[in-house]
Amino acid sequence: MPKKTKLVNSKGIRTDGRKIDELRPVKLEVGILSNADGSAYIEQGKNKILAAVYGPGEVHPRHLALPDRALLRCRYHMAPFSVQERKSPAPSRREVELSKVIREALQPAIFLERFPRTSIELFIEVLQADGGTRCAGVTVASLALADAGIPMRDLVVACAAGKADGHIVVDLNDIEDKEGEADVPVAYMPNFDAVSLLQMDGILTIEEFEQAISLALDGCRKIYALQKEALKAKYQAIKEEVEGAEEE
Amino acid sequence: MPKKTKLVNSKGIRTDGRKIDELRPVKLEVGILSNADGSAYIEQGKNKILAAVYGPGEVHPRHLALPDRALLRCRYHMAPFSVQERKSPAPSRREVELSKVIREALQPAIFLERFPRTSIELFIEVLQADGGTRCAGVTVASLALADAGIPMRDLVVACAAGKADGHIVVDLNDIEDKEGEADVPVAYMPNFDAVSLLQMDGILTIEEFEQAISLALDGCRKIYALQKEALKAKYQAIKEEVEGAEEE
Amino acid sequence: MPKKTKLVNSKGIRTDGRKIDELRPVKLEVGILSNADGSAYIEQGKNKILAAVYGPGEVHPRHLALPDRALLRCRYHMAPFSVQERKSPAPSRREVELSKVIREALQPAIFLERFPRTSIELFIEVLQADGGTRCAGVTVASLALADAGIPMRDLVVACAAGKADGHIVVDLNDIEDKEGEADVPVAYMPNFDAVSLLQMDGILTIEEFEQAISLALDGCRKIYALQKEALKAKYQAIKEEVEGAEEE
Amino acid sequence: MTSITVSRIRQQQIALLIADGKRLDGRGLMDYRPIQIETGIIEKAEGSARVRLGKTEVMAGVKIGIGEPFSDRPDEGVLTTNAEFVPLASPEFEAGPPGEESVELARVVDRGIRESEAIDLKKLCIVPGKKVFIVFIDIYVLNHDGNLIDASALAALAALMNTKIFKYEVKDDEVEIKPGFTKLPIKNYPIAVTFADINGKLVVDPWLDEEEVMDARLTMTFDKDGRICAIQKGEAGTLSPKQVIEAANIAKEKTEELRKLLVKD
Amino acid sequence: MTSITVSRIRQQQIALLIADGKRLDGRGLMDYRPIQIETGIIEKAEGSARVRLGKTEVMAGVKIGIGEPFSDRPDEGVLTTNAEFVPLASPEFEAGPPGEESVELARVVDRGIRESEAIDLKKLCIVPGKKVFIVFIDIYVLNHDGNLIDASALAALAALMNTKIFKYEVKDDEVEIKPGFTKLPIKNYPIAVTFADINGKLVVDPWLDEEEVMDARLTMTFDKDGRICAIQKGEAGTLSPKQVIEAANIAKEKTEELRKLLVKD
Amino acid sequence: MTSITVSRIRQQQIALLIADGKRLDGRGLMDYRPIQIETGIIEKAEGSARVRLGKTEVMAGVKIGIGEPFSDRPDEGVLTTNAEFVPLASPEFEAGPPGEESVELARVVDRGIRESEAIDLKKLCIVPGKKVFIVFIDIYVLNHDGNLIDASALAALAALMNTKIFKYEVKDDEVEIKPGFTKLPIKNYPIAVTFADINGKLVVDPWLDEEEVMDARLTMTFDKDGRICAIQKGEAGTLSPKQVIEAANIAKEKTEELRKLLVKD
Repeated sequence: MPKKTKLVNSKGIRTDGRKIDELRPVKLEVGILSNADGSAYIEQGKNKILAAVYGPGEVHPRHLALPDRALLRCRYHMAPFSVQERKSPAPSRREVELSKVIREALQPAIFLERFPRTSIELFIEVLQADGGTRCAGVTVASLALADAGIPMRDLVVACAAGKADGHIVVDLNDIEDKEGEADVPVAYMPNFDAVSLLQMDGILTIEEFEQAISLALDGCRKIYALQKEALKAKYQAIKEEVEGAEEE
Repeated sequence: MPKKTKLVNSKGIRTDGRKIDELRPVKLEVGILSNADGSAYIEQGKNKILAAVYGPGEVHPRHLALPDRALLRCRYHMAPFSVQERKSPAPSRREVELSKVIREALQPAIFLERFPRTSIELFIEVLQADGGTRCAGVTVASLALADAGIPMRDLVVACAAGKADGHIVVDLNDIEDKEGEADVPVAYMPNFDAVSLLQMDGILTIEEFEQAISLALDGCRKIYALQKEALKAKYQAIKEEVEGAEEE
Repeated sequence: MPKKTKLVNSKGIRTDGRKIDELRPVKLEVGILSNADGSAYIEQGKNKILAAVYGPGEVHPRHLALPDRALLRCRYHMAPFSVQERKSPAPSRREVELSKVIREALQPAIFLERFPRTSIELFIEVLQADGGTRCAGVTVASLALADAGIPMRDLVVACAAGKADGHIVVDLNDIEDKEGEADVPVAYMPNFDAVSLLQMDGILTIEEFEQAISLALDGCRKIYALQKEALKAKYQAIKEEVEGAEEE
Repeated sequence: MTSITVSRIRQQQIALLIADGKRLDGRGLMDYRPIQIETGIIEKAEGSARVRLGKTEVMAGVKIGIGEPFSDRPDEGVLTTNAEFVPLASPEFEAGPPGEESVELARVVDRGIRESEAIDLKKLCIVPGKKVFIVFIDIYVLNHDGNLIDASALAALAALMNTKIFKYEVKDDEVEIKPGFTKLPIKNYPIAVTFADINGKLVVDPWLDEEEVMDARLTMTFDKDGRICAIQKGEAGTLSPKQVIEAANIAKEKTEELRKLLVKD
Repeated sequence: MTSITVSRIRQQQIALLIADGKRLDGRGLMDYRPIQIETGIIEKAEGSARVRLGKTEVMAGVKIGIGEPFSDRPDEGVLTTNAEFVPLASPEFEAGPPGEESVELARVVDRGIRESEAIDLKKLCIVPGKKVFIVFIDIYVLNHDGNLIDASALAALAALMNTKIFKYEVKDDEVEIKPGFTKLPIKNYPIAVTFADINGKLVVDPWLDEEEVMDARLTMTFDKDGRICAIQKGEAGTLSPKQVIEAANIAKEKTEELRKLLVKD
Repeated sequence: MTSITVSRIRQQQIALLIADGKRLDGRGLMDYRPIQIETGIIEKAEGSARVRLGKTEVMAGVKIGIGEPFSDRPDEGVLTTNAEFVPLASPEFEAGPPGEESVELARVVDRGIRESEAIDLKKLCIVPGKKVFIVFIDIYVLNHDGNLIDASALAALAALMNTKIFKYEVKDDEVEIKPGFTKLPIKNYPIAVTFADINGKLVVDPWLDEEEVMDARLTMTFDKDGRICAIQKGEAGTLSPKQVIEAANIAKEKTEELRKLLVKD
């Protein structure tokens, strides 16, 4: 594909006006769907992603139940209208792979062993995709799990870094993802300095890769702060509601 | 689509020679398949439809069994050769919808609560389609249920009315269905004055709709008489067979 | 299709240099996959086929278990790269049929009644196809069953005969299969003079058919000798290994 | 954990109240829950809308593609409507191919749009017999608290009204995309009203608990001129012919009310 | 409720009688059940037939479409045969994609038609390499009382013989349909005869109870010139080579007998 | 019968030994099992290879077809990679559509080839925007004893290097096949190295028993110039950032070692 776009200009500014180490605006909301046991919503750039959690609950079919812990299931799915050309609602191979790596990214944070013979179902729906949906998906799913009251060792947060026009940049947007030289999505548990998702495509030297990891982890830490704020805001809201009710 | 056909001529006569309130010829036969627990066959115009019932019997898979009544399952299906262009045997979305509304049309007539934890399987096969297959399907399925000895509150009978060339007409044929202005299929239990299936597509004013309902119910009552005759004929035949056997 | 190739020349020699009653070179190996309970490999002409057996073992799903014998399941499958134009890995109708006739060809040789409520799973993978894969598949599957220690009344062996350019020939290769006049695959248990697979397509008189059967059975007997050699070689190898170990 | 199974006691309560002309959530029998409609929420879709009907939440996205016309309608664009019961919307929804309920939902919404000729499909022909625009409506149920049909029909219509098509030129039967957009040509505004029959009484806009106890469901879709363009009865109960006519008259009124949310005079 | 499982006692009875040269339903070992063939019963299909073989009932419908030829046979029409075990035919049939038995049935019937060149596929070429007629044979099993293969092969052939193709003209590689019909060009008349081996004895046309006790099944299809054009052995039992040749000679005779039901001299 | 479930005692043994810098099969932590590569074993495929990595056995076949390019890359051939967990390879593999593990395997192998631009796809364009070569890589797992990714990546690359394309001419946008073959244009040689993290220690090339006890899996693919072209972390465990960088440095070395098996200086 002919590279049509200048991704980073001579002043180090990216197509959307960001600096190379600058995240896109992130908006997080917790507890927005009434049926789910837990839910959350993220906007990161133009990404718009919902996550919902059901469980712990009965496992169907039963023979999949695990004797010593909960079964974690995860579906990452894109709405047909979330991308440029309409996507068939049937799961693509890409969605199958991402469902797997996202599940594996979240699993180490959850105390699954406290709920043997149950299942925890996690659904991530990408309503609009703008590059970095798997990372935003991990970030928002983590909040949905917390909102469902699932006990966790730490929140999992994710952010990508990559290479665009020779620069190592953080949190790639759609065009950087498609036309850039490399993309390194990372999921991270800050309290444990533990990487739970790591992928890469593109071309990087080891040195560039080190830089990318470092930038991605910086991004993770910033978003982690936002995650905690969002949870706090939710509990604040509940608290006020309860207290409001008491005062009445 | 350019409307090529004059559906009702100046004398109020339709393409197949019928008056606007005249049904197509209906032929009904009961108990024609030897394996099924009950079966029936209908010809209505060029519609040729078979229905068969198996049950009440074991439910597969078992977890679908209902503790307080029988599970009624219904498959409406068209033979690949039943329509102008060969139809794939895989169920279309239309067939999925019709299977649902036909099941819901018949269910209120059946004493399902007498057969808890069993299933009643109903299969409707359209061998040739000529407009109004869902109505003819309900009519014939009702007979197959009766033939299977399934206890029923009433026979369910169905007939459509609609609008063609500005006239409200009964029992639309294929071309009226496709080129007419509206189609209103109705299923009915005459003894209870109860409508159990009602759909419409096309455009009608409320007044036209009232007229259509009224014509459709007239049609239902006429076919109901034929249904009862067909059942009587079947039992007469059995009776004669039995008595013949006794005389020998 | 225009018949482009002369299949048998004036000296009675076929496209690959064989006489009309001559088999292609057959190479057999037993016990070549470490995970399977039994396995074998065949090369017959350019056919390259693997067979593996798992079992007797638990039946999944359980309700398929048979109270009085083992359930034999068989999958004949072609690798996408085994034929001229890439084949989709999803099973074709041809593969469904061949899985059935191969299973039925092997079943009479196996003492299934000794393993009630278990299943024996047989997998045949055609890595390269060169005409006669179902026969070579039966031959190699039989060895895989023996290698798995499944008790058998006799080895089943298979060979085709057919008609090419007016001659009745044995063991058709790819081009004879496609451009010849008829193909008669036969599976056989020599010790019982019992035919367990028989199919034909093409056109033969009864006399030609008799000849073809006779040639095919000759072919079977020759390959049967090779089967027994291959098994002996395997056991010899095991014996030497064991004795070598004892001497150390 | 949320349970959506309504207890027997609650069921009796609902039915008793309705017999009395009241509803458990305080609404009158013919009142809708609060309705919120937002449009243009998915910038990448040619059209989009989200409808909140009480706690029921449905999105509709419209994508425009280019494809072949149906052979019997060579000069018309193609409309295709799909509905997903996204599993995050309800513990009873499962991932996988659409079940009979989502097929029915999509077909009922489609019928209203198609029969009322809401979209001027003739204007979506690019090269007759060869290339036409395909309008994909995808209905996405995000939270299921009853009456998905009305919410979906509203969301679909709102998304269509919000849809823009890129400008283009045809050269040698090939489509060249040009800068700028035009509006999707909309000719009619079908609105669906759904009734639940509970013990012989009709209510509109049933919420989930009411759906669990309803005997029959009846949806009537009216076009902008007050004509019926689609009907669908659902569930295993029955209705009297009289009830049906009564419902039609109420639905006509109700659709006019609801249409004002989308179409300003 | 009907049960199609044959009790052990009945099984022994069937086998013992056959050892004695008799059958439970009174037929001789080499007798067919009564056969009824009706054609042209589905007016909308280009060809159709119903065959009743005792209580077994099978329909075949033929539809003609237009499509692309196979790349290795650019000047021939395409034949495709499908069989549905319609669930109303037997408590053991299930709705869903074809299982191995219906795939086998379709392929055995197809083989007889294809190998005997029953249809003159060369005459079904419209534009070489681009457009040919596609002949869809759909076999529809309506009541299963044994020997579906012979009934289906008869129904398929009868339907083909009954098939009419619309007249057409080709203009600029496009097909224009003209008024009137021609007959599908039929060159051969393959007939299938199926044997059951029960305890080493062969019988023709097994009914369902016999199929449940048979050790092996053998179908031989003969063309109009008395040549074999398809064979299929089924089930897990075996046959001796001698039995196979014996069967071939009987089948030749039987197919001539059956062919007279369709082809008048 | 083979059991692939590793007993608890064996699991502890494996982990304890590794903590000690040793492995149950005697290898060093950073040693591969013996590797055998054969190419050209499937004459009918345009390219083929079999890799044995200890007892793990994987084949790759390459078929070349002709099809349409992607609309956003009109002048490039198309690469498509598929992996089958053939059920004869393991008691845990099942026949049927690919599960998430075989999808992941295929996508990781594909990513290495695609991102390193191993195949010169520009040279596979026949008629821009209309006809290009499609390269089908089919990975076929024949015996699963651990580390399928590295074995598959090796097999795929070996098969590609072994691939020949028929010569052709283009006349009026139609492809005419000519006698003779040319080599598939290969520009790069991506090699995958997979680590298992077992109780915090990394080992390369885990065998099946080690995979059963590993906490995390990490695959790094390097191109011929020592640059990373694909990474995939797997399993539910975690890695420290330090471990990741450590792994990258080891993998770079290891890939150079492995590449020599295929590419001679």
